[in-house]
Amino acid sequence: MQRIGVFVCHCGSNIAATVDVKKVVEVIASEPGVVHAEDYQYMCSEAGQEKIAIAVREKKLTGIVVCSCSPRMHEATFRKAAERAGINPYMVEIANIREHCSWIHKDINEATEKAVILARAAVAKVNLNTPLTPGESRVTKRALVIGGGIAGIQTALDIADAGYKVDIVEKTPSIGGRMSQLDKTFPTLDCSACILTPKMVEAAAHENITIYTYSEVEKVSGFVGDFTVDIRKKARFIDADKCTGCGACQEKCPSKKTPSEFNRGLGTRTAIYTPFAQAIPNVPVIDTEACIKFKTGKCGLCQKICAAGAVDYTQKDEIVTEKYGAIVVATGFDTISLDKYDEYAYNQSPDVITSLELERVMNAAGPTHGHLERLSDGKAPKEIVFIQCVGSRCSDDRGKPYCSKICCMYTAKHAMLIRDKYPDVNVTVFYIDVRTPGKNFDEFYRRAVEQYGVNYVKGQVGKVIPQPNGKLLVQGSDLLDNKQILKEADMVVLATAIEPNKDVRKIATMLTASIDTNNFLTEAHAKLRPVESPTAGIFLSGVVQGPKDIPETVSQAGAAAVKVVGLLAKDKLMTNPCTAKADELLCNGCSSCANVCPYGAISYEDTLVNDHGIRETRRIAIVNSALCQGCGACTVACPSGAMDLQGFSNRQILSEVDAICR
Amino acid sequence: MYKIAKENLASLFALINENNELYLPVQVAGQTNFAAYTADANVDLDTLKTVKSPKDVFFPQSETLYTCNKEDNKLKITPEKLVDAPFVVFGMKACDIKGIEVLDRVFLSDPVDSFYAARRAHGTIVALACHEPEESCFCKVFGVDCTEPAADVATWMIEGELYWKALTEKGEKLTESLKSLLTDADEAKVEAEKSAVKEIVEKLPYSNLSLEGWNGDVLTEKFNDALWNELYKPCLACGTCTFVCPTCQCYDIKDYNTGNGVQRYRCWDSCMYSDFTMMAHGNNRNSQMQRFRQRFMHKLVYFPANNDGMYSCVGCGRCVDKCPASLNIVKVIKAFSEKGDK
Amino acid sequence: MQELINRAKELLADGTVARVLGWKIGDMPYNPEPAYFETVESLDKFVYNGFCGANLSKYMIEASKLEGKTLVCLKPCDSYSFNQLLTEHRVDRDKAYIIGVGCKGKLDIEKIKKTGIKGITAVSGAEMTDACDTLEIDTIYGKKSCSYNDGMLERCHVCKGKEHKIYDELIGESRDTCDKERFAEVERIEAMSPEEKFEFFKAELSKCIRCNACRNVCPACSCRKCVFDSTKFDSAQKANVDSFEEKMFHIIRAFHVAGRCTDCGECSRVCPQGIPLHLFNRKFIKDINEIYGEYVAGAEAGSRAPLVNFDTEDAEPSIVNER
Amino acid sequence: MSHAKNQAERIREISGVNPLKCMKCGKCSATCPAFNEMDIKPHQFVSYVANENIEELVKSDSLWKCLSCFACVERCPRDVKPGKIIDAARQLVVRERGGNYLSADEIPELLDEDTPQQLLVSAYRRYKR
Amino acid sequence: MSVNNEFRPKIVAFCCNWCSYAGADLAGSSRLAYPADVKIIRVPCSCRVNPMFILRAFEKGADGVIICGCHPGDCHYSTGNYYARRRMTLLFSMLDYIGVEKGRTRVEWVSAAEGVKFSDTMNDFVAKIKGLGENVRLGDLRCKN
Repeated sequence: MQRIGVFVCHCGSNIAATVDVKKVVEVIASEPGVVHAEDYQYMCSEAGQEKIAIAVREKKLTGIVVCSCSPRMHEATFRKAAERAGINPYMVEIANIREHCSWIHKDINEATEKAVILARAAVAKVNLNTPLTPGESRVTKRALVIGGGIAGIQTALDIADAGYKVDIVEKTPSIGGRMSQLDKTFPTLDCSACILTPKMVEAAAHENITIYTYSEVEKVSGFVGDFTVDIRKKARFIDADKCTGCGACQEKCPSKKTPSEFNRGLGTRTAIYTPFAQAIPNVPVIDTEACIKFKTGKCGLCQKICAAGAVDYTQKDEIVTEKYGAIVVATGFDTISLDKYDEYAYNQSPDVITSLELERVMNAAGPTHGHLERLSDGKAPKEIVFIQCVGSRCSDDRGKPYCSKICCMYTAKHAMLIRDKYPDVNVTVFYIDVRTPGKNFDEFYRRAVEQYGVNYVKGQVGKVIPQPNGKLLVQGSDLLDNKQILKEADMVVLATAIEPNKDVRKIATMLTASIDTNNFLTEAHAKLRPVESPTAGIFLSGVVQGPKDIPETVSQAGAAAVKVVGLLAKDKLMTNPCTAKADELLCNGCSSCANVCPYGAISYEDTLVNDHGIRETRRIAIVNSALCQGCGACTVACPSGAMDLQGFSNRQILSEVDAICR
Repeated sequence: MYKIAKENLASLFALINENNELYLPVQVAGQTNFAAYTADANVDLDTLKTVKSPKDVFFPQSETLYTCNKEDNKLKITPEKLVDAPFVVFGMKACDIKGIEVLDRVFLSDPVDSFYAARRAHGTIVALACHEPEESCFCKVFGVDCTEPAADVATWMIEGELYWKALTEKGEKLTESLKSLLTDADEAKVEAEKSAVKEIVEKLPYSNLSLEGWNGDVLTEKFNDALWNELYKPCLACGTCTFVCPTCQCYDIKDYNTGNGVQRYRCWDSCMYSDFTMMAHGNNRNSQMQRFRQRFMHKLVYFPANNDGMYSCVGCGRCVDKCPASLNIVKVIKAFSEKGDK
Repeated sequence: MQELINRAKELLADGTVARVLGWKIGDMPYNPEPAYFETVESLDKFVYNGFCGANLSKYMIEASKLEGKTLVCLKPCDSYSFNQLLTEHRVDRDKAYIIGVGCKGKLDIEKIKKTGIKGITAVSGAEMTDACDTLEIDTIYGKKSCSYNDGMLERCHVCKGKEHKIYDELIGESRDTCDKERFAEVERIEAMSPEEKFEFFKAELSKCIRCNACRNVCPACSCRKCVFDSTKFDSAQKANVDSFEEKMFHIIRAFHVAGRCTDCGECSRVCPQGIPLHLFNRKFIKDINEIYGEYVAGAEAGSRAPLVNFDTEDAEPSIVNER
Repeated sequence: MSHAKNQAERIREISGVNPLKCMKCGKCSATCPAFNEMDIKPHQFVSYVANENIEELVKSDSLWKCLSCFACVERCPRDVKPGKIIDAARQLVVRERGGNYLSADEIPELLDEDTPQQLLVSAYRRYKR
Repeated sequence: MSVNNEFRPKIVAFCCNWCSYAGADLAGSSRLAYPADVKIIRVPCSCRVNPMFILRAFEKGADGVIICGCHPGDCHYSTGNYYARRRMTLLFSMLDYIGVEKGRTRVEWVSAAEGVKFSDTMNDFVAKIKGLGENVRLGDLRCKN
């Protein structure tokens, strides 16, 4: 049995005017476990807190009930007071007799009676309280960024600038991501490479940043502050320390027919390759599926030509194991597959391309060296049709239900650039809505219409029919004229919906981060914690959280970095002691609790238990208190009552119920 | 000897109920158990065996012992009142009455259980002889004569008439108060009924079960027998056998917080339960084999050892009918004798 | 049955399995008991007939802890329970060799006796080999008979089907026994007034003797220690007293198995007081199906039970008032 | 419930389509091979039902111009299925007039292996006027 | 509990710490009255509410039990109230099935900003429970005296 002290606050007249405070003290003093009861004008004042300290000393209190305002107001205050007085802060309970009583009731008898009941419930709870100590866990002062696009680079740079080590893991041979494939960026039309490349160089040169390209995260264990990650460094077959990046190997490589990933398959590359000229690191990789040496054992030209002797056909994948305090997911996006959209003839005509492919076509380093030409015959197009919302805003299973957000702006950009460079080319844009929220965005779109004469038609395209003469017959709606338009175009550009990178579900599973039905990672709170995953220590940067453009991505990348830095700045993490805990003798190991845990805090271990003399190995739930946030979902999912929540235990809540109902 | 026509039994019960609480077999939701008589109760004398034995009339499944309340700052303890009004149990069978004999050994020996003793003192038992014994019956094995129940009053239901014979002083007294409804009868029909039923009893499959080898002297031998390791396996550790049994007498004492105080009550417990006799140090029987063995060892070895050879099984066969895993005391006895034969 | 025994002997003899979990011939015509057989000879006492209603899947929890594989005979409906136990990591698939045994409906001896048949000494027609038409019953009071279907357990009249959801091999034919609407009884109760509902369940539950047979036989109630036995939750109960505890027990029990109960009907089969306990579980199944979409517990190992799942568009609890 | 509302509800019920899902992209009209023959265009079918302007809709020639090719149903990104709506509108008319227009004994000669069944059903209501 | 023969129900309200408890605080600081019959128990999340707690309240004499949590989609723990919603729906349906009057239990989503809604909800709930009268179908008789 506890030795409980009850302190009833007048709160000036806030409580005392409606609740007979003296009566509460008198009644509560005879409750089981109560050894001290008193009232005071302002319990939260210095003097009030001192009264608690004195009572703790003199009456040897082990538990405290303060009848006062809402615990949301002063629970922390009284816990600290208790701690100063020498008892565990979690031995304090608050009976809310102000917001939930004196302020809403007028009849003094009624309010007093209710105050007594609320106090009794608090006393009943404290009787079952146990001292709790916040756990401590150490923080590894190193962050991992998964994905080396603009989101990952920016997050890494911001973390590194704050003085913390950060590693970037990038799947492809170079960092740079989607942004490196873009030609110009809206709304300022500056060259993408010109603004991205310096950031790539900065990241590569930063003393706090380690870049693992051509690498993938293979395994993640641990929890916030203390993750252990296995990174697979795929064999490049090039010794990066020796390679000078001269490019001679790529010039001589006889296998030249592999479609270039960087150019979206519109051009080809060699078997030994760097994806693009400004790649970082400027170290090629050998594609073993295309390499003649690997396929037939003959060739070996690159090794012969390499002056630095960097080519090593025996190189093996390598696993690097590293510890991290925080992990940022910045895995970005890809365009959706258009296989289900036969009506746009994407698979039938090379002149129907996606907007991302157009970026490559427009780019000086691209397959056409920046000349706008038809990919079928290399002729200059005279009539170009853009189709918006291809696969976005679809409620069927062909597309995505969300708006891809960036298409309206990049289509305006493309239209404008074409009209600027090739004034004789007619550009028609079929749109459903033009969505341009953003600074200088609508102005940008209006410029495309007003200044550059882009023809915007409200209506969707129903069908693109390749003609025998090589033209594309576009059949679309003009809803404002209520007409069906038939237009012969030379090129059709599809504003294809974007979706999270294919690998993200695998990564989310490794990280136990929650993911939505569209494969975007879920935020801890849609409004207030948009860059954090509900899983502690996991942060989101860029399109992995939802469609966004470059400026938004960069802002979010910075926000994620700040959250990471905030975490890494701590030497130790204090964990909420009100976490779930499984009684190993009652646990069935059935996994119900883990199924409802939003934080992936529950795992199972085969544990040797001694159940009243029976020794056996059982599958037992283990709660990681660093991850558990204390919601209690697991406690109800658990049929045997093995899982309980400290600070809000089953018995504590039942005792409150009993006290209220008696 | 008296008799009363079956259709007049309702009046008889009403008359008994005027001066006594009356318990008798009542059907509720398709099942017949002993319950207090009410005018609209669905009395069922045709079902041979009630699901639960009538022991709960004397030893209820749950009964309050005393209540603690807080008065001012003091604790006030109010013992539960003992039964002090006469009551009648109608329709107990010979085996059930034998069961009461077993319970008497436990509760009326020193220290006397005052709650039980009060009920025994105030209760009058009117027994009903068995008419159509069933295949699970084996009362004969324990020396019970189902045609001649040894109660305060014995009755027989023969061709729509209930024959009534007082056997004790209590029985005479009750009979006296019911005279207005009873008519005189001779015993010829009853004797015929008895011998007819006895013939049936001889034909019952369990009637010639041998108890050889089961007595108070075989404790160590039986206790250590490896056979238990096989027999218990299908056991689900439920309390069905215990709770339908007329002789199981174990109970647990628990407290119930009413909000205004505490009621200390006792309720039936089952040696099949994992928390049975759980103590601070743990449990002295922590495997189901041990718990299973306990039940049968108690009935066939420990109890006779302490009670002049009296078994604490009466052969009512309720466990045979009700065990969810089709286990029962007969299978245990047979398994041991088969093993002996080998 | 002989095919089953032969196969079991074979598997036992060649060491594939260390023991056989099946049914042993009883000492009455209708009371075979679940049993382990560890030797080929002991299998002479193996029986599989219409009275082998017991669902053996729960015994596999203990059997999974033993050395070697256990051959377990599962009827189609039992296989759902096994899957559910597998989902909950309570049994070890690698420790089980599952023979899916055919089923032609299982018999309820209580139901047969309720037709007035007393003093049974022999029953023919309950074997699995024949057409399951009529049970010829010898009693000490003469010869009686009862149609197979009239003697069948309630659960067989609403059988989930002849398909085994998990097995290593199949032996024996099954029969379609479903001839009643599964939720008809639940619907009948739902249509009652609150007073009638209350009286119905009061009468049924007043019979409860808290023997825990329903719980202990239930493959979904696989807790090592039930909350109602545990002091930790302050919820321990032993007796059926004063009109509340039996409700608490049965509601919570049904709630704990909601979404996990395969409707195997064992609870109702074993209740010594004949309480139709399946009506609780089936109500939850019906609600789940209607509100959250069809879900069959145990149809597939590893599926996520409805109560540890959600949809953001789920109905609000107020739907109960509208129904 | 007003007559118009009632009729709109009937169309929603028969077609199984929720016209409110339409985002007015016009892809149905863009895709329709009979567009030029129609007075009320496919994308308008949807808004006519949404606005409960059924009287106008059922008077429309479009009802009998629609080929039931279901290109609009296939391509609609919002699962609104204008073709189903027009089909439902036809049914509404047919039901009110109380009969089918194609008699059963005329079917065999019309049957062709490649004919979609849906077309036949639609034909019941369209031809032999 | 009855004074002057007026039926005063016992009502237990489980409120999640992040939304509804704060909503109740707001009702208090806005002086929005509701009957003193309502007593609030603070839980971290509506998903902490075990059906056992609700039955226990009825056992011990409560006449109504209400569970308040964050609006679906706004749960502090992302998903807690979704689980609570399913659990309570099924439990309430079961209570209805065994003959407990509809309306003795309720779930209401109340945000931290909805002081008015909190107070309105409680006023309405108390009125409904008063209409239903004393809970006789779910109590333990031992607690009735």
